[in-house]
Amino acid sequence: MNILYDYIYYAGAFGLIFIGIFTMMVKRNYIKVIIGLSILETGVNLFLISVGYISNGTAPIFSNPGIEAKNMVDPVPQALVLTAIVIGLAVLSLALSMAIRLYKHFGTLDLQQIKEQRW
Amino acid sequence: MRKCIGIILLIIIAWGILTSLQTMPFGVSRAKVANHYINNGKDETGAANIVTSVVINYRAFDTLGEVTVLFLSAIGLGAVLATIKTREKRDTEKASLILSTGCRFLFPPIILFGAYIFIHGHLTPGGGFQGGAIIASAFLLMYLGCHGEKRLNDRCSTFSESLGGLAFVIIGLIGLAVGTHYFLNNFMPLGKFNTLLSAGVIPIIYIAIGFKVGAELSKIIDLLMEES
Amino acid sequence: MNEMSILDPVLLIAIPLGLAFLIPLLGLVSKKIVRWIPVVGFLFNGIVALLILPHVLKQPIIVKIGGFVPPFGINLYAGSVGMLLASLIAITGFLVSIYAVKYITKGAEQKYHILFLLLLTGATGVVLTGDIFNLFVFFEILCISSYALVAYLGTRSGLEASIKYLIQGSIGSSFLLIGIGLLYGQFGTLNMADLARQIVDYTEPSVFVSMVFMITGLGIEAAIFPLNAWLPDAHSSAPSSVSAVLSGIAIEVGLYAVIRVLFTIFAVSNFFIFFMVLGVLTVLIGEMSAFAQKNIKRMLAYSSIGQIGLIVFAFSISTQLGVAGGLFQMVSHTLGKALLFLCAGYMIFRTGSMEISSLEGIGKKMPITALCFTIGTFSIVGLPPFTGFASKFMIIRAALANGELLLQILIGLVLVGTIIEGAYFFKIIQTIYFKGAHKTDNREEAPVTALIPMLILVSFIIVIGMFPNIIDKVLQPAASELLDQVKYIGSVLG
Amino acid sequence: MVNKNPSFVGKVGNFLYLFSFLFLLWFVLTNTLNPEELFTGISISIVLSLILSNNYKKLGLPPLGIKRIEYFIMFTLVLLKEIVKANFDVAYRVLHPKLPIKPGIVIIKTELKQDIAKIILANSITLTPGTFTLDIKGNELLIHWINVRSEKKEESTKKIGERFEKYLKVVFA
Repeated sequence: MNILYDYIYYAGAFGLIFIGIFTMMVKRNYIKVIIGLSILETGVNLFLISVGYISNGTAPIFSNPGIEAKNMVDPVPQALVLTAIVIGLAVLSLALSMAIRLYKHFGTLDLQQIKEQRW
Repeated sequence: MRKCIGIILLIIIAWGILTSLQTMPFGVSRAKVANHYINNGKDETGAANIVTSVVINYRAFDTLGEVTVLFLSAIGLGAVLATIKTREKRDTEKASLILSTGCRFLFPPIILFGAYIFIHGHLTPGGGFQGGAIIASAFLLMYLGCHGEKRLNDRCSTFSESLGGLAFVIIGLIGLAVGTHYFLNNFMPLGKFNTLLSAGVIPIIYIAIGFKVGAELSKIIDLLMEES
Repeated sequence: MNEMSILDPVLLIAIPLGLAFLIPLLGLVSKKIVRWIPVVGFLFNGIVALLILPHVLKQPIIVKIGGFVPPFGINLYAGSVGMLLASLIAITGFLVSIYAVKYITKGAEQKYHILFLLLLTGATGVVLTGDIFNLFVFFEILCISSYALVAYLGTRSGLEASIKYLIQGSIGSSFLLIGIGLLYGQFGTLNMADLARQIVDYTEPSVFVSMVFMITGLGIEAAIFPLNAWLPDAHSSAPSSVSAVLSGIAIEVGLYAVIRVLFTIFAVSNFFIFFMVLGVLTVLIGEMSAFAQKNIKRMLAYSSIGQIGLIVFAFSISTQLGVAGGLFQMVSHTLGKALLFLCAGYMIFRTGSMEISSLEGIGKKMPITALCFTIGTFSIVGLPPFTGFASKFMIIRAALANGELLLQILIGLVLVGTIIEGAYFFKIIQTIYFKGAHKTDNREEAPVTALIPMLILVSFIIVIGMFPNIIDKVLQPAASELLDQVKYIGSVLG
Repeated sequence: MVNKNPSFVGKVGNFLYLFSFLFLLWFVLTNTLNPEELFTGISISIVLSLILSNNYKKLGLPPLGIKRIEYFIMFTLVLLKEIVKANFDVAYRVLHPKLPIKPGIVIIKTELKQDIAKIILANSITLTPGTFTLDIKGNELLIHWINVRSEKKEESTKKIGERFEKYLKVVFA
């Protein structure tokens, strides 16, 4: 039970990461690759957040005078995730714009069929 | 074939991560840096929300980069989609009365809520990015509900995104010029803790970010809706 | 100190960022000003960087952003390496942006200039920062602007290349972020110096795993051998001015990040045989693929892979001379490859084709451009009065210095790679000058805005090649800075 | 000024309407009487109302009045009552072993004129379990009903719409 408690969050996060990487490597459809990328980013963000958690922690906000600093979770990963989410969003939107262009140019989203450039 | 390679690769990665995770069990204690932020952040930055003080003060340079990344993505999107000339006419059906009227009714309150979120970034969980996203969602609602009736004002969005970014950089440069001569220094008085006018430059930067993010996300939505 | 407080290295990042935010506003006023904004930005950067450079040779400048003491705030570390690369970036950026004033005529021009400015600002941020997450952020600025710029022309091949680049690059950034997360989880800090102080032994599996993640993530951008599938497509499909900075700056910066992580954070010392072999493999594969190419830009792109392999090899010798040689090779590759891409840009523009065979007779048609191109190839191959010779010679000296047999074999293989390089470059030169002599076209030289940067690059290549001592004064402190981890920690944390 | 521009009063009215709505919302969000917060709220509401009040007029929101507010409160109470009632009804139908449902789509009429009134009616119908507004066409509402008791327009209007409409008619008169 204890092991489960210790690692369940990491397992979830890395599960998402693996699903994302696998999707990106195996799928041929560009949209599916983008979905894989999105899952991968979500997994990484979850991992970062779970790194900073402490048991029975509270949000690091001194909203009432009585709140103590002792139980607060680590604020740094939360700040990092805020940045990482925005960066992920930026990459995602760029990828989607390329999907639009790809479809206009080639009439397909299948990456296997797009062979303009050879080795 | 690719699947096999993928699975083998993933198993290797998983094994590596398992060995690595043993040294960082879940939910134990904070590190030195984080303890410093939590214990001294209140006094050093004047923000009740420690995450905000990390985002806008201790690690403000990251946030400047982050704002730039978002700017970059809006610009890149424009550049990638710029050369499309052919635009087929689509016969879109107008959204039903429920949707269009509801959107119009909700638009001002959503904007107000976004403004509330980014103005109170230093007091409550929230901030410029979240508030900006909410404002962009108001525009998204308008696009979905009243498609074709309302367009984002190009000039207006350009102004708010440029001025938002410039305000951030200029506040940083002012910090370099006055006080202790550090870039992005919190040079303004910290004020009374846990009130609206506290935490020095944090609310100002967050308002700038809120405008910028709202304008940029709306622009991204605008471009994607227009071209798709 | 008074003088230094005005010349804060943070200006190198802040001012271009501010200018980039300003461009859309200026674009409302006048379309013509916008083209000159990157020129102004990089001129400023170049001047500031060159003014700061002498100060940092003895003592690095630690910039505390926001005035917080290093482990708690982000700091910039403006040491010799950082400032050397920052000056290189600023100078190359200045020249290429002059070139781009006339070269970029299609598409969304204003957006091109913003992306170009931000690409190099991201690169400057990467080389100056002393915080590992900040490095990730600037790295993303670099990558995202590259993705957009590769697809800028909107051609089918450019789009495909950009998609490949984006998929691989974003997997790389995710890996980098996982590595950063693992490091933060174990050591609770993101400051490079603080991390370096706490990591006592990188062979411990937990630290090793995070190192592998980070190196893989950064290695994709640096195009080290198994991770470079995106490079030839991306560099050959982008507009030539973009290819020049992608080949000249972006991969170098990726490599710098790899080196910084290896040397400074993990203080690796016995891992280098692996990298040496990787480097040599990269050289051989890059050069052999380049030899088979018929498309000039693809050939130059593959040649960049070969050069990257050479730099990796030089760094993994990990002696003072070797690291200095690697840095020198970076400088000479940046100058040479930027020059080659700039020349190739107008050669392609005039002939309308990227095939090497179509370049016949271009030596008569555009003599100055062809001459610059020739000098560039000579420098890249490593012929005497040019920089390429000096840097390659330094690497060979470093490899032969301790007299190990393995090193001698490997440097032999590297020289084989150089010979292949020479072969295909001479093939091009032969095509340019000696084939198709019957064609008597009138001269169609590139415009002045393109010729000036080319000629300046040529003069750099010749001057540095003739007097390597000029740059040696910077290279030696830079090499010792990379190798001396203790001093790095000491100067940041005090 | 007022005479030259006949719509001026209307404009001010719209402005005040949106302003008071937004400011009330701000007050609910911040939940404090701190002068700084109030001042910020007032200024944001003023700016937003200046920009957006013209569009808001098109929605057809009624002017405020004591009687209207009174009826609106009564409407809310009735809505709550109906929701509770309908919840029990649907729960009964779901739990009953024979599943006594008779799903179907009916059309009801409404006499309300303003768009916003129609929306409120439609949303109230949707909020009550068992009925669901699909669309509005002119003065007819398309409704999915879990247990169609009457297929005639007038009767179903009486059963579904009437209970809300009589209050809304007064509010939006």
